[in-house]
Amino acid sequence: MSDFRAMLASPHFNVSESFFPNINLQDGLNWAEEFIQNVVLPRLPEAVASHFPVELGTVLVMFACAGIFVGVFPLLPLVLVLAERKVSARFQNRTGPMRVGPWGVLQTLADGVKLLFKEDYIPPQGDRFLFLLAPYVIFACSFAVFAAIPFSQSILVSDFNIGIFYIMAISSVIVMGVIMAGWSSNSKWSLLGSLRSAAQIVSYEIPLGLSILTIVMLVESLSMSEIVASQSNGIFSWLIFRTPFTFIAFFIFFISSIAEVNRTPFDLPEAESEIVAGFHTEYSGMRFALFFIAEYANMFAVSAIAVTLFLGGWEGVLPGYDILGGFPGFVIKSLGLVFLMMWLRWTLPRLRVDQLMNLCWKYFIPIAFFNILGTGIWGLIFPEDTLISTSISCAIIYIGLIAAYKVAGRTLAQRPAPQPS
Amino acid sequence: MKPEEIYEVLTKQFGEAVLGFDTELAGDPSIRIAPSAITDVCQYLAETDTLAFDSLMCLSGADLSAKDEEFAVVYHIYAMQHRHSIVLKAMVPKTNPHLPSVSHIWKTADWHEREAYDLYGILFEGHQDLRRILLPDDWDGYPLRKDYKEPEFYRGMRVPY
Amino acid sequence: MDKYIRNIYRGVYTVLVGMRVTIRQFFEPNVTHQYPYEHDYEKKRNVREIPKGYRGQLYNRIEDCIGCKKCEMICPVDCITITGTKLPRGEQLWDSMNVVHLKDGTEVIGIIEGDDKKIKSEDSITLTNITSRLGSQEVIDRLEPSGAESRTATFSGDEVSRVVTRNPVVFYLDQFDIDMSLCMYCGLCTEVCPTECLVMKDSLEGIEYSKFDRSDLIFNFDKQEMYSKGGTEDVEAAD
Amino acid sequence: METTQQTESKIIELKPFADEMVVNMGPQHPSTHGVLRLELKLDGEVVREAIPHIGYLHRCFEKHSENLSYPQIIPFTDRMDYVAAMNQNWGFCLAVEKLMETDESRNFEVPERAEYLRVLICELNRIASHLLSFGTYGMDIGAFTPFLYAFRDRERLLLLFEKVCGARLTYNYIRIGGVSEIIPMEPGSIAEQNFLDEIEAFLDYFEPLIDEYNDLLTKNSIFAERTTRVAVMSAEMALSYGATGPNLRGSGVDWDLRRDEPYSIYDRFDFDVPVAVDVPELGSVVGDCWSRYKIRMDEMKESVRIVRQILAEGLPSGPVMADLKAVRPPQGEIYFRSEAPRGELGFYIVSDGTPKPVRLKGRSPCFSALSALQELSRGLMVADIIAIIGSIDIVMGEVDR
Amino acid sequence: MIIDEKLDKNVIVTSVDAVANWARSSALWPMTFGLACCAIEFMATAASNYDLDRFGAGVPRATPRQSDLMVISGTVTLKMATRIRRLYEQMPEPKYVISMGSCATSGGPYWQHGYHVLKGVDRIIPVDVYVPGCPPRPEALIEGLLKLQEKIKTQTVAKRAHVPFLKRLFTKTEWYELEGTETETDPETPSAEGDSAENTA
Repeated sequence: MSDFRAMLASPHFNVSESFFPNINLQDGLNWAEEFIQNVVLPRLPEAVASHFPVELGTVLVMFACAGIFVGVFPLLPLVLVLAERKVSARFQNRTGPMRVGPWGVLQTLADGVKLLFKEDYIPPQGDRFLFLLAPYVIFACSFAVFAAIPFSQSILVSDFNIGIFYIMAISSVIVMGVIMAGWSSNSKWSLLGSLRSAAQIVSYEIPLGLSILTIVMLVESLSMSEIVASQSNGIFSWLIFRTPFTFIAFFIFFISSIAEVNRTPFDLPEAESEIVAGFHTEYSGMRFALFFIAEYANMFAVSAIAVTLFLGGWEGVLPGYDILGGFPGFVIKSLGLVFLMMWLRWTLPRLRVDQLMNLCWKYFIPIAFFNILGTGIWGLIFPEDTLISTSISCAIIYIGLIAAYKVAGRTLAQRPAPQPS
Repeated sequence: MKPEEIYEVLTKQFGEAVLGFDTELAGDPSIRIAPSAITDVCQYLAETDTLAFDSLMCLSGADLSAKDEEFAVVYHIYAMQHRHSIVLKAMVPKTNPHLPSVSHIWKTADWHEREAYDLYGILFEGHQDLRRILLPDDWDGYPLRKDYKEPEFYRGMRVPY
Repeated sequence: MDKYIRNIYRGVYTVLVGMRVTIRQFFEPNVTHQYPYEHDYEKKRNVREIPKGYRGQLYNRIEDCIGCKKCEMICPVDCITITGTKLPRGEQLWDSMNVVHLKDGTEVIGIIEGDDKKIKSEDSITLTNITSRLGSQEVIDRLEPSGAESRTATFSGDEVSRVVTRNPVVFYLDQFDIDMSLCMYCGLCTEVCPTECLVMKDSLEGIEYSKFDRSDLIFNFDKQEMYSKGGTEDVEAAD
Repeated sequence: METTQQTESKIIELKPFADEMVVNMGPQHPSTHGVLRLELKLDGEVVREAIPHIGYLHRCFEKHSENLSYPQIIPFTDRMDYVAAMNQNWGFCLAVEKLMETDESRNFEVPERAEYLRVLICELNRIASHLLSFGTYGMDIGAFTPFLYAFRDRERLLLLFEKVCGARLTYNYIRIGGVSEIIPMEPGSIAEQNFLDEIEAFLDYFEPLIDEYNDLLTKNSIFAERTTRVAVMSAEMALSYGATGPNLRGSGVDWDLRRDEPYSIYDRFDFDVPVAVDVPELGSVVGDCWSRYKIRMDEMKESVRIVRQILAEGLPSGPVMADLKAVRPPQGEIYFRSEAPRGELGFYIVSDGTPKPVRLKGRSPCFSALSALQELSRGLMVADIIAIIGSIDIVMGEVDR
Repeated sequence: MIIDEKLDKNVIVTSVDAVANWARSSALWPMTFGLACCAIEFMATAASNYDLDRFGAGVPRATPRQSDLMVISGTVTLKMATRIRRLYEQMPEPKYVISMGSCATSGGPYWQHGYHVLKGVDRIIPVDVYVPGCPPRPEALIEGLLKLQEKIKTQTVAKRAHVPFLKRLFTKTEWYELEGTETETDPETPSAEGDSAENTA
């Protein structure tokens, strides 16, 4: 135990990396074996260690990891739901849940248990099979996304070389689930909601993909860990600041991803004041809970992806130091984006369907194309990411923001728009 | 314009159809109009420039007494431009209450006439969509009539306390 | 193109302005009244008192009720049912009395000495024949020295808030029911009550009386018990 | 009367051969403001026709009033427009008082103090009503937070009402011949001073918040997109449908009964009547949903102004109730209208000299305004229907009575 | 959740009861559903100053399928009564009803001459708690909610399995079967409140 204490006492202690030795991440089997060899065996008594079945242990470790993954991530939405209720309560000068558990911390647990004990209703005239399948499709897809997100250098389920492509592919399957839910419910509101959702998600995939494309062009890889690795030189090497175009791309990506996860101002598929509850109007009990959980899991997932792509992933603010880095840093950054989503949700009204499409097709997609063009040109001018290119980029972003605030603000806000035709 | 002047204008224009001018009771004086002529009178009131009654404030049916033989249909009309108002009253027999609709002159009358039909059973001829508005379609009787008795049951639900 | 950029600018700007409004509220203290105030930390902040004069549950202080039926007459929804028998002419359950409301909220019932019932603020009032003493210990303590027999007390003018005359009771109340499930809480009945015995509770107990059964919302204010004691229960309690 | 130039409403072209879907919206629907039911004929998201069905809250107000005496009717008027019950009380009392004034033998006049209290409390009630309308409109459009902010501020107003009349929503405060004395407030007493101070404190707190709400919702570009150029109601259409109050002023007609036919003591106060104008930077034209909504936001400021004038003057001393033996209007009939928060509230009373009216009709502003919905909503989208309902600000209790 | 009828109160049932009742009572999601004046007070209760969310009841669901609690907030007219009955049927078990205010409880002020008012919502659906007031203050509604929570905590799962929920509650009030009210299995109008209402055009 003494070496363990010494390790804890050392100034450069990093929890994730000391328990998960820095080895080849791609090979899970190797990793588990190394884990047994390097972490478990030295801590066991001599007699046990010599007879320890390493192969079995390896498998057990892998199962344990999978168990942690499957067990922990569904809990995440529970926390997020509570957080959402508390945060919204703060925004509205309320207290939020207070009576269930101390300060209401058990509220979502109670909600979950209640939904579990609730009658399960299946519309007799609907398509029974699809109705039953839809929540699982959505649930499974939203959790499958987590498989490719690198939470830390070593906490990563699978490091595909096409990671971001996989994420895009899986997350667009969610819309299938939504349409299935809407169609099979045999309710007009559900149908309206699901079709709204289909149009919305399909449209917003495009600016989303195009924004990712700017990143891929710069990094020249689809692998999530390589994308993160390319941002390892502190905050100014984060891809959001790498070029002025990725700065814009970040906002397009973030807003489009809000639309992807159906949150206000893009919550048309479940717009409560218009189409009752959208595609899950007819769902009750645990099936509804699956939608609910999936929504919040999705919310965290897109934030995590945005952090990975633009905000340096697990890399810290300064190179070599662990400020906002590692697993805690990654989670903090993601939760920050989640908070931003909540903030937007509790501030903004909802768009209309045609305006939603306008925003996507008239604003986001052209700008995203412009970004790609710009990133290409930038890549021609600065083939290597150097100090000069970063400084120029940051200067342009800074000057642009100042200009927008001061100059454009004054001229654009005062001059009246032309009369609407 | 004062109600008396309007009354004079109307008698000049319509003669027989204007039945009288009630001023003896307290409150607003009203002009009694023959039910059959109500549309013409209203049309005239709305379209003449000196009168220009452009808004119908209120249209109400009234059953003034159980002993009366007639329902009253009362029109409160206002002219924004000249800022004068007038009360028209048409008496329709209880046995067959009907009179022409004014809903094409003022669209306010659309729902107000439906309401008068709903609660009094007064038929407005020429109304495009005269059906019950407040009560359900399968309701029996006209509840604001003085001789109305509330039903014992409606669709299996007991109505009285 | 000009309009295009302006739209983008306006969109971003107004969203940011709105976000500024909400984030400012994020750091404001909350306004929630943590009813029911179970914990001390909840009581300390944001307790909302029920204002004086709130129209809560109807309550009849039946010992003051003279059965005049004014409340039954004025009630727009007929939720008060009173049946009473008028006593034969000349008979009455008790004499006319005065109720002196003191400023600290207590009430003393008795007969004011002298013919002049009009109270001026500087005058002091002497009550004789006090039949009931409701209120704080202080008043009771003051009464004790004067002896239970005479039951007389004197109050100075600053103490007294108002004096109400309680008419002689000529009605024998058989039933005084209020169906709170029909009541529309308009307060008309309490205004017409001559003895101010019909009141609406302006406290939490006047609003916290939800029931599992609707018939529990009919409240009987029964006088029978009082009659059996000949209207002297208060006197006994005083002794 | 002035009207401004109208522009075409946004109309989406209908495809002639598309399938029609009939959808029922309501009576239980989050944003139909109660129990309005709409029968929507949809072509995808586009509404071909929206037929309103009302009567789900028909509580037989007129039947009740024929069976009750005049003072007993006042609590029932509370329940007509339960959001602005003070104004309903007042409208009814004004009509009865007008009818009683015609009987010269009575020599009957509402005391000065009562008039001031009425204006004071009704303008506060107007603020409360408009706040609710603002909040629910925000919620209809999808912003939840303005709703809670509006209720937070409204709660402070309700506390004031509670202190003056003992109820939060159904006040029964304004009576025929004055105001209620159920909670006595002597002229010049500490209670009165506290009450006025609390109102002042509320106004100081609330006035800057109106601008904040404008920042949060009114000027928000998403909100503006949703509501501008949607369901444009021209001045002629508004007049023809009998839309009144903020809906009429939102169509550019400069008309307010408080100024143009001053009743009570409104001629003593200095206030503006907000009328809709084109707002090009937000894309709003006269008569659209945004204009109607904006009128309400501006009216709150005007109400604050009126209340401040009363506070500056102070309440006159004197009684609050006229010396009335019994409320028994002479035989005759009256139609009297007053400016409630939702428009012209008229009461048509036929009296035969007995303590009970023969006929009482409440002409509710929402009833007339709602009848325009069918025409307004043609060719718009489902989301716009919500925007229209919110912008004409209906209260079903008043529509159905 | 399948619990045998024969299963009496034993350790398992008791602990399942405890968990289920705790969860049910502390997550009563109300239906977004307002009728009249009381709806405004209901909204005020849900708003910042009283905040129903404190009790876990602050997730108003627009669809009956996901709601547990129906607050009858206002006058129930005869035209609306069939809809309320239907909404109640559309709610999945367990479901609870709070009758808020005089009108919902017994017709309230409209009981005498209200020819179109249902005199008490308990004539069409079973009511758990009656909250008096016209309209009740938010405090009164919260108190009613707390009473309902207490009531839920006395219920048991075993009992629920073999005694129909409705029947158990019907013992005290009259039940009037609505003729012409379609049940959920009606093929014409299968879905939630939106298109459940009949087409009267």
